[in-house]
Amino acid sequence: MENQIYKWINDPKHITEELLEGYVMAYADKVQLFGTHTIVRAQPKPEDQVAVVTLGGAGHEPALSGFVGKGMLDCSVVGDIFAAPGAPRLLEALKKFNRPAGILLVVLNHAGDVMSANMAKQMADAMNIKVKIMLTHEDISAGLDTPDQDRRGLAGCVPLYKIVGAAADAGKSLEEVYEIGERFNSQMATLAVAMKACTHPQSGVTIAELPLGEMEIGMGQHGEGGGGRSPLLSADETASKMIGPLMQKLQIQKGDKVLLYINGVGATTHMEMSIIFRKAGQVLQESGAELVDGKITELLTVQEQSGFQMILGKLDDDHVDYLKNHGSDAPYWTVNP
Amino acid sequence: MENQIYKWINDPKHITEELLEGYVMAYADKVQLFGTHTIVRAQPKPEDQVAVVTLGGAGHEPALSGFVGKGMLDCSVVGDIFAAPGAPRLLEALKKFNRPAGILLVVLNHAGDVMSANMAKQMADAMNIKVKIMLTHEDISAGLDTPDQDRRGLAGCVPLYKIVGAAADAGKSLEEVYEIGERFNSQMATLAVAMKACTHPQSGVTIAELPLGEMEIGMGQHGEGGGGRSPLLSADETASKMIGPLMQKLQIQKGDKVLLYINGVGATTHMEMSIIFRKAGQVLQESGAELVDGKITELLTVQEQSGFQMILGKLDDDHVDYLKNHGSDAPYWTVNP
Amino acid sequence: MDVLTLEVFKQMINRAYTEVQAQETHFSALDAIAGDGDHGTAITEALAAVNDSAREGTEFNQMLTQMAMNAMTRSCGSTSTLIGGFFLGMGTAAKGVQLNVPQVKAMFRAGLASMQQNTQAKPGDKTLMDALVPAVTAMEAAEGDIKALFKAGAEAAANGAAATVEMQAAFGRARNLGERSIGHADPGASSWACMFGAFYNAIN
Amino acid sequence: MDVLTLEVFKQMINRAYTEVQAQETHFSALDAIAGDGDHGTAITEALAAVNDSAREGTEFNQMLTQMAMNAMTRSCGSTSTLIGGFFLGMGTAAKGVQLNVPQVKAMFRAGLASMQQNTQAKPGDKTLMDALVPAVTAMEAAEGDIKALFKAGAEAAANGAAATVEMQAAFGRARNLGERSIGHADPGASSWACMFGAFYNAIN
Ligand SMILES: Nc1ncnc2c1ncn2[C@@H]1O[C@H](COP(=O)(O)OP(=O)(O)O)[C@@H](O)[C@H]1O
Ligand SMILES: Nc1ncnc2c1ncn2[C@@H]1O[C@H](COP(=O)(O)OP(=O)(O)O)[C@@H](O)[C@H]1O
Ligand SMILES: [Mg+2]
Ligand SMILES: [Mg+2]
Ligand SMILES: [Mg+2]
Ligand SMILES: [Mg+2]
Repeated sequence: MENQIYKWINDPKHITEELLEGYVMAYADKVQLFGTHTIVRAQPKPEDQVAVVTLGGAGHEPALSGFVGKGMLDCSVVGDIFAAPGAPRLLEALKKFNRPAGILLVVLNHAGDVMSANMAKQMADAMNIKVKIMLTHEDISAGLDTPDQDRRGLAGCVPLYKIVGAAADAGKSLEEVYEIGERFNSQMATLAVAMKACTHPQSGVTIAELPLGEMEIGMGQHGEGGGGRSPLLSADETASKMIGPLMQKLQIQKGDKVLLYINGVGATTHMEMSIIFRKAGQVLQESGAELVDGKITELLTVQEQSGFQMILGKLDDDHVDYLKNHGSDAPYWTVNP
Repeated sequence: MENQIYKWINDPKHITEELLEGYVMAYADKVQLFGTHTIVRAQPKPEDQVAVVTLGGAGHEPALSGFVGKGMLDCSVVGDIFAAPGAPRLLEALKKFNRPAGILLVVLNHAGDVMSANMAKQMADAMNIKVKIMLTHEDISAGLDTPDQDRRGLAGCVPLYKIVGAAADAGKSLEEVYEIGERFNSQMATLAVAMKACTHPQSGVTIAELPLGEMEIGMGQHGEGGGGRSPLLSADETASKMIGPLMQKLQIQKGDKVLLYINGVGATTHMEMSIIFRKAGQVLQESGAELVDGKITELLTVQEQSGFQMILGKLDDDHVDYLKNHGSDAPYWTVNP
Repeated sequence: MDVLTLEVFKQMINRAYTEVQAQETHFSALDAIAGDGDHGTAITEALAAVNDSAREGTEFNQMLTQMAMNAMTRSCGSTSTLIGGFFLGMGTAAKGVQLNVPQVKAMFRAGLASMQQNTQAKPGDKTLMDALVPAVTAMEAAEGDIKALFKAGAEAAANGAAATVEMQAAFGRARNLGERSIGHADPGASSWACMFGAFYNAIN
Repeated sequence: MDVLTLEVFKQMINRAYTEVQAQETHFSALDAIAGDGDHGTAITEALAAVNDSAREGTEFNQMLTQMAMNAMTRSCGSTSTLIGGFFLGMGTAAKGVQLNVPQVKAMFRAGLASMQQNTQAKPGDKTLMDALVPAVTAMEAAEGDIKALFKAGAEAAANGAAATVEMQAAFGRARNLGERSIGHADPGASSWACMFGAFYNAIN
């Protein structure tokens, strides 16, 4: 490839393997590799509990593998940079976690992930492996009334992992875990914004170039463009423009318990995200909603893109409980029990 | 100012206040504001325990205030962007935490921080407030034999906060906490590298411009240049060039228990940092050292700079215990007890 | 050319791999406009896997199935399942070591049908279906020998891919761009057209 | 001009604030070369605080102490303690509502001495001491009235600041740059020279 890559990598072909090796080396007490591209807990949980598995491309670190650990995911099957793993690799993981309690497979709605998951499930079904797929599709950039299948899954999968992971570790059945998760899944919404494009770490190409001084609300999770471009707005204006539709989508009302996360996708600073959080939080509080869970951090990144995702969730009491009171010990999500 | 600022902020004059407001809103169950610029725990600890206070500029989020919480800091006194708080503000915090058990004031070795701390300590002494200053100075970019006072304090302060915070919360005396902390302080070393400069969020000026395709080992924590420039090296070459001097400085030997953290300073991806960790970890393991604590994350950032800090520490048994077994519940550092 | 032998089919696969690989950068660049910039990498890796499996193939059904599994194992992203499904489907409809004209037509039809189990994308949605569906249709309608059949397929695929420039994406990563997706060819349609072009070039 | 009255001193402070503020961008840009790009902001904010405290001042000692506390409270970074220490020290050596020539000399000497408790930087280290130390020395050595004294101080500070261009930094954030710190003036020396220049401009 012709483009120069300005990143600390070695051979672009081996980025994914090498980053996963470094990751399990750093957090050896919590996670380990199964094969070359699949991350599992260092201490597997009992077979009578539902296993929670996810899949997705690399290049979004700490997502998705950063959330494997006690109280969250059991397994993350990794593809290549921005590319879902093929069905055979996913099938290997489903075989490993095959158990009477069953497997919940959380899939973000992107064509590649969905096609791999469906293909793997067909193969798993033929082998009598009990798998239920949960699809996340909380991006509202395509419009508030767009059908589920046309909305992307963004970083809202991460609090979902926490909720279904806690429920599974608490011994709930596959049907119960699914119900608890779907209830949250249907009550959360995400909107992304970007102001500077990223480069693909293997090809060096710039993905979705954005002119300096412009921003784009509705940006996808691989730099794919989405919503509307506008000149760069202030933090408060941007926050207002994003929290409004999110609240409308979830029909937030006085007294609702809500979760608000600002997920940094790369070069945007915690400083900016905190200022964004402040304004979005103020708008929520003015509406009478009760902010019970907040985060300002990098959960799911898009290389060195400047931007963030705003995740809003309406929480039932058991969601609050699973999020805040159940302990977890994944490398990038630790909660004291 | 003339420079256009490409960041999500509002009035550049109010960045620090606004980001702190957003931060305590997101993590209201853990931290709160004392005045406009000082972060304290939401649940203060008993007065018979040593209080651990730190100070520093903003713009490095999550540091330093992200580490206030149970088992870590009691208080972080914030200045303005990249600028230490003035002595009067620090004095207010020392007055608030005045107690017979005393206060440990952790100061990173930068002229502004040191001068503010010394001036505030003089004032506190005159008021019979018991304060002991601990200075961090683990940057080795000025050379392995450079005297302590000429070496900067980088992100190595963060594991130090965890160790002294755990010791203080465990009821150790000020002298004991100081001794435990100094022992770690003298056994850790950090080296930073950058490949793309950041801009100052208030003035918009680019700090320490770096030509595209070059990198600089020894970069300071505000973008100030430092060591030697070279063409951009691969991940493995860069990791080797950094871990070598760090191991030499600490005279790492077979059987040593070590901590290795890769601290991202802004735009550099977790992906790259994981690849860097892999190589540095391999070199450590080849030397016979035992990697007992690893982290790949953003602890102390430098705006949207591309780069990272490599932190190496040699751990005594009680350091391992305070780091890994004592629980903590700061917004950006949670350990299950 | 009245029959397609296993050996000739292997040469076509090899040619497809070589021609697609030569344009890897181009396909990734197309994907960077509205997608995530990796289609060149993905399709090249997939065809490399298919090509590797060709070496060990001794019979159509077993070889095509092996190609599918290997492509899905080694390549990632949408391409993994799409190309995997294609070869998997072809394998269900081809047996032995040589195929006559109706058998080749049936093989390609089965490949397409298998893919359609994994995606609802139709011509006009700006995906590789805009190259593949017309190609398979043209091959079925073609009169004459094996050469004529692949000539028709290559031409239809090329025209179909060219037509995607004016289309608005309705599937895949480009979908959210809406009208802004107009003006550039779909990467998948382009690479599959390249593949069908290479099939013909190998025997011409 | 044989005495420096409180009113005239306030005008000098005001002038210093105005002239430094006018160059805020310049001082930050200088700091961006080898430091962290904020010196203009810091010194302007410090002098704004000092200038605000001037308004309420009725007597030298109390006013200078108030200026110091206000500057340290409102400004951040090295500048906070350095300028705070300077005014704190001046306050210890000045009383009443007007000062004669020896008293002005003593006031500046005490300001410098107080700062030297907070830093070991010496002339040649490429800090504001390269402007301040020669300025205070020249003021002490000056013969003549108040004007002559400030003229000497302004000139010495300007020369001292200019000389920092050729120096290698030994203190502050620029230290780690080593030889690469050569070639640009130190931001603190430049802003303090500007301040001493303004003191003189205010009475000339
Ligand atoms: N749902 C789908 N149905 C049919 N083709 C699709 C679909 N999604 C993507 N494609 C095709 O795949 C191409 C992109 O492939 P690739 O870049 O390898 O996958 P990914 O989108 O996972 O990065 C698109 O140009 C399109 O032709
Ligand atoms: N230790 C020191 N002693 C004397 N002057 C110093 C010292 N450190 C910094 N300075 C002065 O302060 C100036 C930088 O001020 P400023 O940018 O406001 O502080 P910071 O370095 O905290 O960002 C330097 O140009 C130098 O003149
Ligand atoms: Mg992809
Ligand atoms: Mg500063
Ligand atoms: Mg793609
Ligand atoms: Mg500065």
